Amino acid sequence: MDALLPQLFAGLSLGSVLLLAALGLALTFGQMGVINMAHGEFMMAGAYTAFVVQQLLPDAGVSLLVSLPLGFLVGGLLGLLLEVTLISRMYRRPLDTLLVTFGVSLVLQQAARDVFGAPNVDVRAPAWLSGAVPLLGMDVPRTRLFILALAVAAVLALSMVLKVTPLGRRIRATVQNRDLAETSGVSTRATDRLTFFVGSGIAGVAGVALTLLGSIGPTLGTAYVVDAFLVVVVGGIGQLKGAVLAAVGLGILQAGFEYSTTASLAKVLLFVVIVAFLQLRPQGLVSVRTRSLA
Amino acid sequence: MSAARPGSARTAVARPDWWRREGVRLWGGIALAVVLLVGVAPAVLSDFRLNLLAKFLCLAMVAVGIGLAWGRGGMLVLGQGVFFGLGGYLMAMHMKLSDAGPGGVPDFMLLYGDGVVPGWWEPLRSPVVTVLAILLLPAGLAAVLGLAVFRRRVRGAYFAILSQALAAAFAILLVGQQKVTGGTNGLNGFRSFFGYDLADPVNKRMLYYIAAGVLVVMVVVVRLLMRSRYGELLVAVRDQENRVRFLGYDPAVVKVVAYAVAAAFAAVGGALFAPVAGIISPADVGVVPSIALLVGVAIGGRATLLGPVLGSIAVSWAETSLSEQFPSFWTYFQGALFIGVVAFLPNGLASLGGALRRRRARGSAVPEVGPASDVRPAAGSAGGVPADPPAGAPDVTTDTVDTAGRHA
Amino acid sequence: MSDTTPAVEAGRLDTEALEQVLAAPAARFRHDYLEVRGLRVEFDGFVAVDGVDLTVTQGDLRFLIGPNGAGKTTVVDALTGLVAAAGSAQFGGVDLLGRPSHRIARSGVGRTFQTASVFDELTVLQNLDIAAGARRGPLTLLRRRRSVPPEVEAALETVGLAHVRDLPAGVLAHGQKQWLEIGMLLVQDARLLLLDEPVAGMSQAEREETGLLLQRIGEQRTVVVVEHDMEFLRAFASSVTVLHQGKVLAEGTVAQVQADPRVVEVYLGTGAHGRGSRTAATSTEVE
Amino acid sequence: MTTHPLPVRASRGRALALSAGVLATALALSACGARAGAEAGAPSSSGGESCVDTSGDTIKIGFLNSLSGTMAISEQTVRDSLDLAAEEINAAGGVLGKQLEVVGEDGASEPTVFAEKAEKLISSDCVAAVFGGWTSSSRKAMLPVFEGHDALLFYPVQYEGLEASPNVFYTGATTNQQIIPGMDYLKEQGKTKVFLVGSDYVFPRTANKIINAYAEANGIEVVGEEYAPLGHTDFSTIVNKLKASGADAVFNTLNGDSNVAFFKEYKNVGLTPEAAPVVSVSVAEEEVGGIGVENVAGQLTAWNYYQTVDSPANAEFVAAFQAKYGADRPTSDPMEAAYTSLYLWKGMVEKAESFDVAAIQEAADGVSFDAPEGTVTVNGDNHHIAKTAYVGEIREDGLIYPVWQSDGPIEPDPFLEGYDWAEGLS
Repeated sequence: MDALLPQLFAGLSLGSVLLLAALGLALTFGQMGVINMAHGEFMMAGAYTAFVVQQLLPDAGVSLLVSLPLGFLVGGLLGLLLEVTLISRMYRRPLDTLLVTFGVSLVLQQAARDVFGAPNVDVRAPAWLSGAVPLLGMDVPRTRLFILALAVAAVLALSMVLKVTPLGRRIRATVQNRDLAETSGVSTRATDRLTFFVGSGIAGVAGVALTLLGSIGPTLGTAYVVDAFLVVVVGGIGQLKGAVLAAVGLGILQAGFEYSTTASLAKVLLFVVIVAFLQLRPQGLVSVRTRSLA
Repeated sequence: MSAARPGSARTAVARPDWWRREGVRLWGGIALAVVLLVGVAPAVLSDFRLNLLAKFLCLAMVAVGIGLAWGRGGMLVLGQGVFFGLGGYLMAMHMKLSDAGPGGVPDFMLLYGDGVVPGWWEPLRSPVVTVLAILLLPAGLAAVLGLAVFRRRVRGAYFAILSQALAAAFAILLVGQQKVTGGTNGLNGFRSFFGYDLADPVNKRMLYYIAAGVLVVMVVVVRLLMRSRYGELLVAVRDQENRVRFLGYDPAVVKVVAYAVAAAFAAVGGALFAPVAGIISPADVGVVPSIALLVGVAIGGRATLLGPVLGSIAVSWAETSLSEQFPSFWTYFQGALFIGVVAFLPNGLASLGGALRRRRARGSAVPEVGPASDVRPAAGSAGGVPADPPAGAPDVTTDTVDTAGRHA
Repeated sequence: MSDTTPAVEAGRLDTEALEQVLAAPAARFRHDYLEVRGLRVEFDGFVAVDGVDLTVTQGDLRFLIGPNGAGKTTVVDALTGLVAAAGSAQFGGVDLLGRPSHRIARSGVGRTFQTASVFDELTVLQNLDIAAGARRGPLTLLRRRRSVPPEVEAALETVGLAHVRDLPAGVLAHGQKQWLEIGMLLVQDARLLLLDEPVAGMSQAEREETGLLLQRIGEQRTVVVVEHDMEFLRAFASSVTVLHQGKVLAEGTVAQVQADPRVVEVYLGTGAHGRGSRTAATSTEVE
Repeated sequence: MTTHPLPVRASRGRALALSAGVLATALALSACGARAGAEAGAPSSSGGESCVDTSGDTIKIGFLNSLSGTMAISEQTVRDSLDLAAEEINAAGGVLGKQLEVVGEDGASEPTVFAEKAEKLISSDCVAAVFGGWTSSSRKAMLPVFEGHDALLFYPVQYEGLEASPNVFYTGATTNQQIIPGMDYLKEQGKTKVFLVGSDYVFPRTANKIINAYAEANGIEVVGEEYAPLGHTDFSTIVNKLKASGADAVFNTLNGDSNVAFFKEYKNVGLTPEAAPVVSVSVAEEEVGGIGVENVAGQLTAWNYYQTVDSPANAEFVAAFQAKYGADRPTSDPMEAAYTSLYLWKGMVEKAESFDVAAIQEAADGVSFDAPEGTVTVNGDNHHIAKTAYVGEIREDGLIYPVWQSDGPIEPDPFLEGYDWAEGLS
């Protein structure tokens, strides 16, 4: 039973990583219906942003704090570029978007390989994030706490943006009824762009955060993108709440499976659970029921 | 509105010679392909190149199935590698068992496992069981999985993501069960194929002929399916699933049939791939190979009959010959193909030919193979693609040009 | 739409052919009636339909009206299994609620959508053939269509699309698509027809024809029409149900309903009833 | 197909009949081929016959490495050092007076492609020998091809052993030259509780089987054994288990990117090399940068070569390599083994005075080379080479420094026949 608490935390932490990876998707896929396979590469771009920033600002702490907003900007701008050039032509063809963005992800990966070289690069963690803090009898890595906090902050910020700001109102209006929003004077084009910018920007932030945990290489994103999509699918479209619940749930489940079986089997079991779950709730954990869903 | 119009394109005013030409073109095309495959290719290609072509033909079988499920049925099947792999592994297991030494235990099990053949391998000692399993097991799995997700109206993107996750899970499972699946090594080192020595070039050639023959049969089967009432229904489900439901059909069943056929095709492709390539490994079944299979289909024209076949063979060929000289360039090229073709030529290169032909013969003919209205400069809408438009938001820009013009 | 050809525009409804379609013995329809009791549909806490009772008998041509968000389409969705609903709904002695859509359809309930949803890439003939074929066996389905089934032939004539039968439905004019949908309901052999704004986008002449067609169908079968167009309603409705905010506000003949002061108030005072603040909620049910 | 108009159905019927006819012909043809093959019985002539052209003043050899896909990171470095060796050999007059003509191929990180390209190199390009492969799966995939054509493969990477093909020369370490020395070192250091962590594939599983047997025979307790799928990125659970197990040493057979996530997690939960060192067998100089020196400094690796090995041959190799590819490029064990493999082949050919496969196999035994890692000698029985084993410590400069080395080269023993405790392993 000693393992219960640490495993719970491991699951929570895994969930927070999944959430960071999936939060942007919850916007772009969940709210806009765009299947962006290059989402993972936006994360990679964020991670490389952290790398570049650290080359320029050797202090690891400063560079991390600078990287977070910059990663948002880089991811967001890449997303904006993608939206304007390709995705905007394809809103009525969601499945084709998947293939096109898969092509984009191939290109971005190869570009990263050509620019930064194939080997992984390293981003140093700041001193105040190294090591662990004792918490409830466990040694909790500071990086994991930081990412957990970052995920919480991102969710709070995003839900505030959606609830309070005019942009958020426009996004919600557009999501719920594009035509009505249009006739009510909302520029859905501008809203789409902004939504995509924000969603991709969050991917960039996730990428910066991931430099604390794992490798930084051209294929960084591929490891996360399928999982992130599963989070959104399980969470249900249209609401952040679903993504949060799904990410934490899947994280804890996976950590649990991993503890009781093996890491390989855990992945397979998780898939089985997801398919079974979708049998019960095809619309996901939380869903706004609209007529267009049916 | 952009895909090839399925079913009868007969019109009240169609001229018989036009019809005849259309039929001739299609069946003539198939006949030409048969002559090329069976007559010309073996004569001009070296054993190595011919074997390579046989490999591409096996991949093309998967493409034919994808064309049916995706192009016609609107199901973006991102996990065909699973069925390809199932077929390939079933065949490979049979070959390993029949190649096994005195104890009847495949070599890799002696190396990595405990030297005991697991019970579920045993039935595959029989060639008949193996062939039946290849034909039925993947199709059955597809049917069960398909019913499960389609019944719950999981479709579009959700289905695509699930099928992709399935491919990922399957590859991980294969890798993790090294003792019984060979792990990352996969299964290889086959010596015989149903009793025929695989080291013998004559038998390698035989494999090629079998692959070519099977592929032709698959194309004909798909053609017949497309032309049947079922083919019309499948397109109807793709474009207006709810409408079909309110006509009293269960769209899940309609889709499952196409999905299972595609799975069976992929499995047969995999089953032939294993002896042709001499190996089947998890690297052939995961997410990336599964998506790569789509490139050829997209390029050739997903909703056409021969497009997927030609597209996938062309892409395989290009990959083999280009990637060795310019590995980095190839990745860019592959990405660019995806972007360019899917975004700007959603019906593949087949539609280029169709558009040209139509422009030339405006008012006289609509090509049978190839989309009816892929180029719509006037409308300028991106709505004309068979990709599951959201229900309740049908495309209103349906002022398609040519077909109507024929009657003017 | 500039390149819509004359061939597509031409065509009129053919009432003689309709008689052929409706030739089935009247006894088949005698016991048909739709009975809805306490129908309730909830979307995430927002009640779109709240305790609707509705009885429509065979031979009636019932119009369902109400302002935006009144729940008209949601009622139809509930009856056809598109949204989950509480309460009860029976047609011809069969329970409709809780069954999958295709089974509801097989028990004789057919519907159309606000935006004509025909199979754009299939020809008119193929559209009708599919509609006629829900009971075909697998072997028939896997074969080609050798000849045109007689009921399809008759329906083609009825909805005036015989001359364009081999055109893709996508090229039809909007009104023709609506007619095609009605034709599909006929060959589908629907005994309860739920039509969602069947004359939207039609010309005056087309409305007229459609109205007559519906009237004739309504004599034999049970027809419910969701409609906004008051003029159309006045001309053809045999009875009217007015919905407001998910509840039945009034029911009766056109004259009775028009005289009802509550109806008048609702129709004149729509935006003034403080519904503006609920855009998010109501937009889940937007006409 | 007919010139006069026909009713539609008739025309379709014909076409169908026609294609069915063609198909039947095809099948009949194929049946003929099959029977012929079966009657021939023994493998026909082209299977074993070499098409290598030795008449000119050049000789073709094949380099087969992944230049794309996930393994490209590692295999590109091997290709670089192979190119360097070929260049050097050509500059020094070639082999038997013939200049090497290199045919390069991309294995694309996929076993299937390796098999296909090996086939191409042998039967289309007619190369005298092929150098390359990295993953076990790529080697296993190529093995039947080389055996079927009776051609030669030089495989430069440490691997899981249990293999000895007459058609392959293994110039990387087998298990008794890397895994066992690594364990020997831990035993010497007085470690008694080892935790095993590896990627889920052939090499780690086989290595861990050996380690388990070794541990049992040597009084070491294996306190945990965990596998992560290739490319796994979240090690919190595995490291939790590791920490809870009370291990005083870790044997790490993780591959690729997973190492980064593992070492970051390891450090972040407060584990240190002082308390529980990690011995890695797949972390070489070029990986250290990606993991981050600060995360692995002080940890150990077991290899047969480090850039820091102090020998004249190595100084020359490192200088030549960095002159060609840049001073920031480290050299590592697989690169050195690949470089050595080309020289060993040269030695064998010159000893045999022939490019013929059988002659080379005959001459191989005892061929030796003053490699950067030290003198290596080919074992003619199992086609592996005798190598010196090192355990090295990763230091702050990103390089790995030997802290222990075996007493001279260790004879290769891929089936561990010389170890009593290893009985029953294979």
